[in-house]
Amino acid sequence: MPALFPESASTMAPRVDALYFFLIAVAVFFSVLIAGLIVYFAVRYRRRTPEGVGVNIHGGLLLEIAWTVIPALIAAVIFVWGASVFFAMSRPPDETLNIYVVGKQWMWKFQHLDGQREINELHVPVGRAVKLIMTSEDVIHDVFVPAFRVKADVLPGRYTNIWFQATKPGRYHLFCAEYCGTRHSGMIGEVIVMEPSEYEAWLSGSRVEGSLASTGEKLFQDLACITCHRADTQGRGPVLQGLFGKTVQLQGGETVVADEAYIRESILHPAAKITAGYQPIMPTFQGLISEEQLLELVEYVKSLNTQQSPAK
Amino acid sequence: MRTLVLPPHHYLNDGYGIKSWLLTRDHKRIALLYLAAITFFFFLGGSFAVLIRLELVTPPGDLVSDETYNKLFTMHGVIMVFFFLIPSIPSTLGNFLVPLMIGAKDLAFPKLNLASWYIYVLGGLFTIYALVSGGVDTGWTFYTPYSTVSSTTSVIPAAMGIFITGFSSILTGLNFIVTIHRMRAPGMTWFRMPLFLWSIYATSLIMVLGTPVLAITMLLVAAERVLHFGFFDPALGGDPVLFQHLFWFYSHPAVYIMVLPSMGVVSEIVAAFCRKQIFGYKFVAFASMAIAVLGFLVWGHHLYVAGESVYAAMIFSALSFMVAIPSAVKVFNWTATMYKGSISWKTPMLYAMGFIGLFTIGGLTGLFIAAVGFDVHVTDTYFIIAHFHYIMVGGALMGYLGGLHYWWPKISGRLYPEPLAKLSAGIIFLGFNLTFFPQFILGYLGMPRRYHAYPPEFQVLNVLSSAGASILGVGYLIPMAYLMWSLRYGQIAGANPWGASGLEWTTTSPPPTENFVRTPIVTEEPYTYPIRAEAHLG
Amino acid sequence: MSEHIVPTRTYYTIFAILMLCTGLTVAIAFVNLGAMNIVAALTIAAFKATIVVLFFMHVKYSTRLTWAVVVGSLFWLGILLALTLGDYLTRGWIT
Amino acid sequence: MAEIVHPSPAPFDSAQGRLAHQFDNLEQQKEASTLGMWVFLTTEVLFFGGLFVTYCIYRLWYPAAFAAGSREMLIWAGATNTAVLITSSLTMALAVHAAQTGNRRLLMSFLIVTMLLGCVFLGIKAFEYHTEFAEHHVPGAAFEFQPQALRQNAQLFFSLYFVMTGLHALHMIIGLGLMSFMLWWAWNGTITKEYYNPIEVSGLYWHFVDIVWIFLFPLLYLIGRHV
Repeated sequence: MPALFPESASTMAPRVDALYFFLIAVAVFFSVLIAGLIVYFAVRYRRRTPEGVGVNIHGGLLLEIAWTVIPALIAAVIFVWGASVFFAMSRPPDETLNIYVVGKQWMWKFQHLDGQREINELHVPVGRAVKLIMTSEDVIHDVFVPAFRVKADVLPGRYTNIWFQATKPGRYHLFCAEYCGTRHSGMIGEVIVMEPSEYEAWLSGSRVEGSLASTGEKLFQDLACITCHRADTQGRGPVLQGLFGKTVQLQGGETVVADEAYIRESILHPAAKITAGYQPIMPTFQGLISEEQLLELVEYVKSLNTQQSPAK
Repeated sequence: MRTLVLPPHHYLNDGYGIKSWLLTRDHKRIALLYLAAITFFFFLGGSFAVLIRLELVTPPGDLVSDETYNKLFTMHGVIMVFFFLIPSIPSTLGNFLVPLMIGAKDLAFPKLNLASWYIYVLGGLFTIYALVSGGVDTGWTFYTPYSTVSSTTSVIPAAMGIFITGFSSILTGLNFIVTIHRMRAPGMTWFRMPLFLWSIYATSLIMVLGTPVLAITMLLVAAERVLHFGFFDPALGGDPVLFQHLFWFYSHPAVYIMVLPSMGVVSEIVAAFCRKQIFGYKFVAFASMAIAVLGFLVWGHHLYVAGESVYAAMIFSALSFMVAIPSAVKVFNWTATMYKGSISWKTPMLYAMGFIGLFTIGGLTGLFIAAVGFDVHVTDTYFIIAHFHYIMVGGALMGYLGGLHYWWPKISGRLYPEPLAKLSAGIIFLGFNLTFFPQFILGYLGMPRRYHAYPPEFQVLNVLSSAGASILGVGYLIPMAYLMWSLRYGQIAGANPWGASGLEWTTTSPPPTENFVRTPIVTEEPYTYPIRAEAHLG
Repeated sequence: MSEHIVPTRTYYTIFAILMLCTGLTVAIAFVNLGAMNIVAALTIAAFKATIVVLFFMHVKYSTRLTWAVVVGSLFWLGILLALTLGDYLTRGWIT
Repeated sequence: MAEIVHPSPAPFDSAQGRLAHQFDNLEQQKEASTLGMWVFLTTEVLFFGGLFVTYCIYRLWYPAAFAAGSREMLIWAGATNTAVLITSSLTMALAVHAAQTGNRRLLMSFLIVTMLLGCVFLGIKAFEYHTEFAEHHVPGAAFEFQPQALRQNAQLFFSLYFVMTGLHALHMIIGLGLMSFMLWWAWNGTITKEYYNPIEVSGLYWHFVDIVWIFLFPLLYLIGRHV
């Protein structure tokens, strides 16, 4: 007997499953009702003489109203239920463990904040909300972990994210769910959920060259970003300390929130959104740095918020 | 029983030879040209499905290479969607029946009608060229940037095939709209029209309003791929999600192009084989129009996880649920029509009952995936595959086969062999459910679609599905064989073998080229039983 | 159907208005109205299109069905625009 | 104002020869072909609609690049072409009028003027394309744009510009083909006071192509002129 039901290993899974059971109940009720009526009528009112005709019934307004309104009400219930589950899926808690994901044909690359890098394997602790910040180097991919009931497309040129909180240690499938070319079905991996202590052990046991932010900082210096983006206000570029999450005033009066996407855009298309009071003099870095390096820079800029004494 | 004979003059013996067919302007002959062409594409697309199911019998990708597998499901999708399902009922039964049902001599633009067939064939040739020149591996959805940047296969010929065949669809829809507006016989008011015409009219609206957006989208894909004009490629500043918006603006309503005509067929069959007025005629008619309009408001439910905004997903979700309502109204009305009918268990009725049951399952699982929070888990899995095959095969194709059997006596003048037809209808029903029901479970388990190899725990359900597919395949070959056989050896049908109402049954079988000896005059509602012969002779 | 023959004087009047509007739209483009520039340009274009449809294309004198076709095509264009923009304008509302 | 045409009692009506077999009378035929053209124009609205949506999204995303791209357009060429097309719409409307009143010489003259104006439009358009080619404004490897920072997104503007105006020009060429047919039919006497519907229907198409340009002109040529 094959499994009829997938493993349930995240806080979201029971919510999706509950909706699933309700939907099955609705579907079974109506399927059985319709199929039952059809079979019953077909037998009960089968044609007995070749000239037989049906009874002349044109319709009934009450019935029409009933089977318009009742399905509409049921649909409304399902909509609200589905929407509330989706809202929960779309809004990560404030405190999350962030992990960066880069998809490329045909592999998954994961970068932990402390600098651990993994390919097609993702280690996460149980009981902690994890947010994946994802982008692609080439075509559209999609991270799908059936046991967690989460899924989101991974797009080139943009960050998307999903979050989950694993509830059960174990190894779970990770599939690419958006068709991405020849070896699409080989673009699979595993999410390994560990007890917190084991996870800590795994973290410290992995070979690390330095945290993501520190790699980003080094890159920041190598690319000479530091010459303009200085910690004091004397630089030719905006100050980055304390920038992340703030609202930036742009030329032309518009504003933008400095999130990951904004930082990414500002590195690749510096002219797209110019901070008020600065000149569009920054060169583009498009084609010069990889998606992974971009993530390191983003993480470095984010880390500038928490450092006590910014820049050396 | 009285021995029946074929009428001396009918459209089939009005001229012989290849030229009398290839240059015909008779809508009935053009319908048969389409019938031949789409049957060819159906079996071509079907053969790819056979290979797909064979590959999936075992978890590793051991029958064909991953490259070949990707081309197989792409060509299966492209051919079945654009060259079989979309033209299926409108171009064959629609072409044949629209003038007959409204009491006209032909469609409004017969030359344009023939031109649509040639355009369809030209589009088909491009597709076949794409196939023999190595195939396409983008999936039938042509998602960018894979289709414009990454794929190295024959994307352009395939996209052009779809672009060209789109014009065939547009011109057919245009022809039907004008015909239904302007060519109705005296007394044939809108509310005296058979429900098949309402659904064909609604379908034509979608063809005319949706297809041009697909056409321009395909052109933009071609421009990006060939000329490197940036529209959707992020490396050129574009947004791949915009492609998905434009693509689904057509391709979601396209699902209703496939299923609405089938709904029309089912209305005709249920009325004829219950010998009864359709319960709530106006509601069924308006439901067709509502589906056509609402169908255009829901395309974003294909993009819940694709990167559209959370709020857009909510709005599209709410709108998607609204389509469920007219669909439910139709199902309930058909069921209610059977109440106190005089129900004959002939093959078309079996298909119609099968349609109602399978469409109900397809529609209800549509509710599942319209709910955003649920869809996140199952989108791009086999749940979706199962759902749309219930609609497109369980719904659209069942309706098509039912309609083909119902009107076969009118088309050919002869009856198909009833026992064999009932047997194959049963085989198709069983095979269909065995093929696609396990896929719902597979989908919830998490098996993604378009996977050439899969983890071993999914094997049992995949084997069941493949077993069902082999039964289904046999089920489709049997009607093909006996319908051909009946062209020569079938019993002569007579004008109205089913004792059905409707103008098409008042003329001879097969009808004369000009359809009616005298222009009919309509004096009563459709589906009036018992048939008052004098009312129909006009 | 009506066989309405529009007097040529009407055509010349419409032509003159269209030409004036073209001049106006070019002139306005050089004046800084901020966000209103695009509004002005599109309003003028929509006005021009409307009078072409009504008079040159005789819709003013046509059947209700023709009106329905014109309005219907604009409505569907509106669906395409509105729901697509509905996505783009609300992106990033939730981070 | 309705003047119903009753064809039946007329002893011999040359227009009756134009009645296709599937229709009962000329009136029905005329209504059918007019409706057919309107429905076809609906598909055209949605066809160009896909482009307008694309334009809309990217203009929202890249306002600066679109304004900069637009300033590179030859505004005099665009404005002249607008005037040319509007004039051709006038002559087309007058051609329909001439057909309605049965003035064959006038009909032919107006058709010829309309076609000439169409050719002028295409000539100016070709000159613009040539200029843009010379200035490396055709998207692709050779594309150049100043300021460099806006290059990529300006390229997107030019991609849209070429596809939108290119498809519009293609429609103009199809329109010219249609007009050649009409001229031929006017010349050989097919078109009469009773049977002028082909002129009317072709006119609808011609005016529609004009309307598309009425929108293309401000959207492509007039952005950011005030800066």
